[in-house]
Amino acid sequence: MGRRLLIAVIIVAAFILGVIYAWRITFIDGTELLFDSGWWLVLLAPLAGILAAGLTRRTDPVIEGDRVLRHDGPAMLEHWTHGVGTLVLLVTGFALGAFFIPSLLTQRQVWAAMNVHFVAVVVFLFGTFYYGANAFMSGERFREHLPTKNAFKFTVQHYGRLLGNKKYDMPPEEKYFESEKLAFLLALASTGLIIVTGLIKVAAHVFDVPGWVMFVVTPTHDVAMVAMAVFFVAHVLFAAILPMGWPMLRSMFTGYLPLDNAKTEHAGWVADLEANKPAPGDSAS
Amino acid sequence: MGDIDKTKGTEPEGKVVSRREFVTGLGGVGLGAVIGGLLGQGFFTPDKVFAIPASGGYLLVDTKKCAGCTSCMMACSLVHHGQVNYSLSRIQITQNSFAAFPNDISMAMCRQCPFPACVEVCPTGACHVDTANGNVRTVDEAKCIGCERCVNACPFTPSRALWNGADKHAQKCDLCADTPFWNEKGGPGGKQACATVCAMKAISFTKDVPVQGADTGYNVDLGSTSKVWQGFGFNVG
Amino acid sequence: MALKKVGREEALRFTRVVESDELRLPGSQIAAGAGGVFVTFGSLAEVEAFLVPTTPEEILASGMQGRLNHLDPPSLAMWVRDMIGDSELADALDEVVASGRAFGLLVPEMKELLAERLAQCEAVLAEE
Amino acid sequence: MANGYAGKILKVDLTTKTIGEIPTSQYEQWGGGHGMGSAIFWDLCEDPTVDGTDPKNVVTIMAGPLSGTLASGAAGRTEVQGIGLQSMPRGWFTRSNFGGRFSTHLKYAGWDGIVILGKSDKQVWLNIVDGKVTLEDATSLWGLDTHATQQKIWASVLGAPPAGNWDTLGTTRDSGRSTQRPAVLSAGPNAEKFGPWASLVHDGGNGAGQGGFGGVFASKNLKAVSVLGTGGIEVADPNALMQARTWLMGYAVAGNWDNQGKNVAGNWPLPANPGTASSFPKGTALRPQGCAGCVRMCRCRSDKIMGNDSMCVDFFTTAGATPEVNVVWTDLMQKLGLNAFNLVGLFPWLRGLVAEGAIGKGKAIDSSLPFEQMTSVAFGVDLMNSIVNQTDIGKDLALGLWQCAQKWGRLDKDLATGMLPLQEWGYVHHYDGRTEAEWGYGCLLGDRDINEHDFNWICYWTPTIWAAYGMTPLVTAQRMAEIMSKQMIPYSDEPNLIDYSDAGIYSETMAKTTAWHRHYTRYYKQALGFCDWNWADFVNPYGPDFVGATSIGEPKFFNAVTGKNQTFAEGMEIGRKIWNLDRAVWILQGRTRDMEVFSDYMYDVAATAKTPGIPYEMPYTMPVFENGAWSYKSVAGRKLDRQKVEDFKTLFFKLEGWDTKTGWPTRKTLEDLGLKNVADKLQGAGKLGAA
Repeated sequence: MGRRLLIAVIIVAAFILGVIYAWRITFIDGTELLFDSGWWLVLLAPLAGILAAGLTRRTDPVIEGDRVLRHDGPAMLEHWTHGVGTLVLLVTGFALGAFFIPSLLTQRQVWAAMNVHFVAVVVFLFGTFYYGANAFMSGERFREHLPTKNAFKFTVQHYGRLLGNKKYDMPPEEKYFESEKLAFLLALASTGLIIVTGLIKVAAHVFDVPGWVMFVVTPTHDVAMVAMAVFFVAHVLFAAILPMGWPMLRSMFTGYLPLDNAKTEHAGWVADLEANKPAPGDSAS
Repeated sequence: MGDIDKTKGTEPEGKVVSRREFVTGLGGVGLGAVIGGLLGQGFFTPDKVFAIPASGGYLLVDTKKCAGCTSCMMACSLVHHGQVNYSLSRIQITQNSFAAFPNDISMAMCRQCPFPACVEVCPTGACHVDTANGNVRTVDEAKCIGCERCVNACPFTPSRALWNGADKHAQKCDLCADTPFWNEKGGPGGKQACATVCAMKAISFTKDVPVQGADTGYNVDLGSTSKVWQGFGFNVG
Repeated sequence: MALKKVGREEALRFTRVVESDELRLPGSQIAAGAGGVFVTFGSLAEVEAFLVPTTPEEILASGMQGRLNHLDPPSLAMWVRDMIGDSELADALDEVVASGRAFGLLVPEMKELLAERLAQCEAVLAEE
Repeated sequence: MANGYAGKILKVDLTTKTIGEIPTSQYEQWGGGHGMGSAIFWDLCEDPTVDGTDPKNVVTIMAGPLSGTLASGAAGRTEVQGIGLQSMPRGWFTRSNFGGRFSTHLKYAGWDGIVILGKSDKQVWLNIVDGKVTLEDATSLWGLDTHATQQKIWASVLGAPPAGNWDTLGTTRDSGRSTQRPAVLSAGPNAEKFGPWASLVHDGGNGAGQGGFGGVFASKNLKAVSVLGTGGIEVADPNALMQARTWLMGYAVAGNWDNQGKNVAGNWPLPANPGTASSFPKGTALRPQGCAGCVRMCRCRSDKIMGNDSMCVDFFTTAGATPEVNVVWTDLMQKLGLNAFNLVGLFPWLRGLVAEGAIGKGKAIDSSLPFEQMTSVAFGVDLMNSIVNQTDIGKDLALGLWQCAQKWGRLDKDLATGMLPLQEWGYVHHYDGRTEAEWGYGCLLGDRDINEHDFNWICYWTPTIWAAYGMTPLVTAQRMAEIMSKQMIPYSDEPNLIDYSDAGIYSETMAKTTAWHRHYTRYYKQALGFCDWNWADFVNPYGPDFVGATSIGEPKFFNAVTGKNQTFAEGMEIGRKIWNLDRAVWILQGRTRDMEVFSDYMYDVAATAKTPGIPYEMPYTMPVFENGAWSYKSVAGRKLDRQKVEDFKTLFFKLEGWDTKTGWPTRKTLEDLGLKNVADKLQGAGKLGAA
């Protein structure tokens, strides 16, 4: 617990310092573009994420008395780095003015936004590749995110009930709602696009990338950003805004979910855990 | 690695490298490679020398002949953007009715500098030397990231590289190499809209590097040798 | 042509400005843009200054700024004789007019005569 | 929509301080400029019978589709309309027009025109930066001259005096930028006090002088209008516009610099060459200066900041006044915002009064101005200041020339002799209706001295100058008549359109010439903004067989910019429509046929000097068709015949489809023009012409 907190503090501090640096450098020396001077960090970040994953030991979900361990430390790390990174990227991205949308920033603020965007890119890439590598190592941690044949039935049932339709009762959802799993595909696709196009955009700072490539890449990056924004908003709405998501939100800090909440929301998952057969995702204890 | 690695169980028999080993290796080696590469480059490769060919042509202006009608600005934006628009013109005429000739007008045309600061500072090569069009210094809009380094770097006032706020990219004089709204061949080998419409012949095109004079223009005389001009009795060369 | 020297009181007479109740010499200043205005003259000096030797090409090339200062040469001679009392100058002017050429072509010679006379008078008046 | 229009017209109500807009498409049928201005005035002025100083007066400041484009001469003009303060016996609905950069910036700011309603309770100036329109406090500007006002406003709009750098207007990277100074139109100091004289001045010397719109502005507590545009105007066919531009340059010095054999000095000159030095002291270093988009550049800027941007009558001159004196007067006149043409008429009047001994210290008209030295700098300066400050005779002059003469009890007398040269409507005699008929008739049947040199340059000025040197123009009178008839659509079948003979000036063909001129200028010049010194281009040394650009050039530009396919004749028809609408406004203001008479001197005194015993005629040589042959002939010294002028009016009214008894348009005429609503309104006022 203490160790986890320490890591968290270090990462948060590093991120904040990075942002402050990015901002200050813009106003002290207007010619400093981190995408120029620090492009190599964009290469290091994903590799660091991969390496970190390789050195990480995971703890699998388990019922501990009246609570369920849902997220181990690494899960929180990958979630928050990816999530906060995405948030900052979206904000700075839109601020820079996508498509025909004019930028609402002054010239100097545009510089700052670019530099902050850079810092977020590093964090985002680390977190995303850290998750990616983890998923790669344990197929189950990836698979548990993918929709099953129940996807449609469960989703209708789940939200039918939420909307107060008595003829439905709560489906036995797994660790992740079938609806979340559907959204996951969208997130996966947009993240992939953003990373590929984003890396090309960074590469343009280093190599002479042909104009026609950028002509395709930039709008694609923007489209993916919009898709990502949609997913992001939905995710925040269900996980943080609506009260039903609050226990889950809390668990993203504590790691634990009240057992009864898990029972109602994730009957299928709890059943698996209780059945005590190798729990899903039990690939690295 | 104190605990038991269960992943082996999920690996096909006989596999020598586990996924974990692969991932760890990839991360470690990659990291090492990049850092090594960077250090290597930093230590062993000399700084890139900035050397570019001279432009195949130049706009020559004679500020004393300019009548301030701004037709050149209108023509510039017209042939490049299909609209008359001072703010999109790559040549800028500024004038003050209450100032004394010849300081009442200044003509701000791009000089296609031999050592173009705008090209030098561009982080993405968007502002570049267009070898396909007589080495004219111009901006590849698709590559522009909107940092405006070129705009700030131009040594002249007003900056000859300008920001297109509508389409959000920098742009500058390309000697009409790329004029989608004009059926004339432009560029160093062709016609320039501003010179074409100038009624006073205050703008002309030359292939030889002109002597870079004051910010207000070159020290040239494009008209006063003409009998017509002399007929008007302006008392200026 | 050469005009005879003038004496002091002649010089005074030739350089005078006619009184407001006396006849003034009419003329007009016509301009391409602004139209024409009538003008009148009360002295040889005014007339001399008004006469501007130029060419139609010059005037027309001046576009809207083009101007022509015009008066009637026979009337000028008449006015010089009757109002200024310089019959010698009047005769000389009549001679110029007699050539029958158009106004514009007479201007240089008329101006020259007036200038010559005015110079003489100035010289005489400057002596004392 | 790429059609040359900005798409909206700015509507400012000074009374309620509300900023609104009118979609341009609502008035597009009128072309732009004067056409739209008249139509808007018709729609928005509740009561055209009020005086120009009444808050109900509606002022329009209009651009057109060609404003700010490469349509030479048309790009730079701005048309001002409203009820004026200058004309007598009443202030007619009138117009004035100025050049420079104003309409260009107005278009680039996204506006095709400005409509000003009501009256502000505080002294204000109107600040337009693109779509952002605000009314600013003008109390500190009110007493300033037009030049100081503009410079103050420049600094206020840009936040600092212009430095020639890129100014970001707005706060963000992508908000508009410009290197340009705002285009400001300003009235003079306390212009409400000399309204009939007060002009509107833009930059150094672009002035809307006639009509007294400076006084109208001041009466609304409006000091100035400033506009800065960072946007653009999309053109329907950019390539065609570039071609039209280079084509037109071929008709000007601009396209013939190297054509020494045909340069202006050696041949038939153009109405406007690059501004010339002739109005400046010898040895002054100058540059030619032009309005936005011009090919002619008829003004100058000097190394001594003298006479900058002024031209033509701005250098109002009086016999004996040297250029050294004139330029000083010119700049003061521009700063004070005085109407140059009133001064042109004032000088000969004062000279006459002096000669009569009627004015001076202790005289009937008591004045301490230095009349003994009327050609000195001091006299002009004192005179102008007296008008602006209402001191000495200035306090009477400030009322207007006509009104002043009335007060001095000299009106009838001096109009009878022509000593006070007010040809019609209290406007100063410009070109002589007794000799150059189309000019006089145009003024008489309209609202002001037309100041349209279309025929004047070619038919009067050029032949007259050659004649003064005993030569004839390179184009014979017959050839001139041929060329012009061809261009004067729809009257091309009429060969004698420019017959200025004693019979010709009262003929039906002269009625057609006059009508053509009214219609042409209403549309092409005042609605589309084609400049008086570029157009009409009838005879041109660079044209094929001396044929000028007119009738081909105008639609060429209009269609390239708007993407329409309008013929020259269609444009002339719109001109007729505008002319009829203006006529309707004057009729509502009280116009009747019997009011339309020249001042007495036009009928009773020949265009000769008023020195008894010394015959003198101002030179006036024009084309005439007499005894079956064309020639250039001196028509100087002609008087008009009252009855023949009346008969001419009858011919003209018939031709226009107006009631010959009243001069009021008939319902049929108006409805054929699509002006049913106008016919109805006239009928309501009991002023519809009888069929």
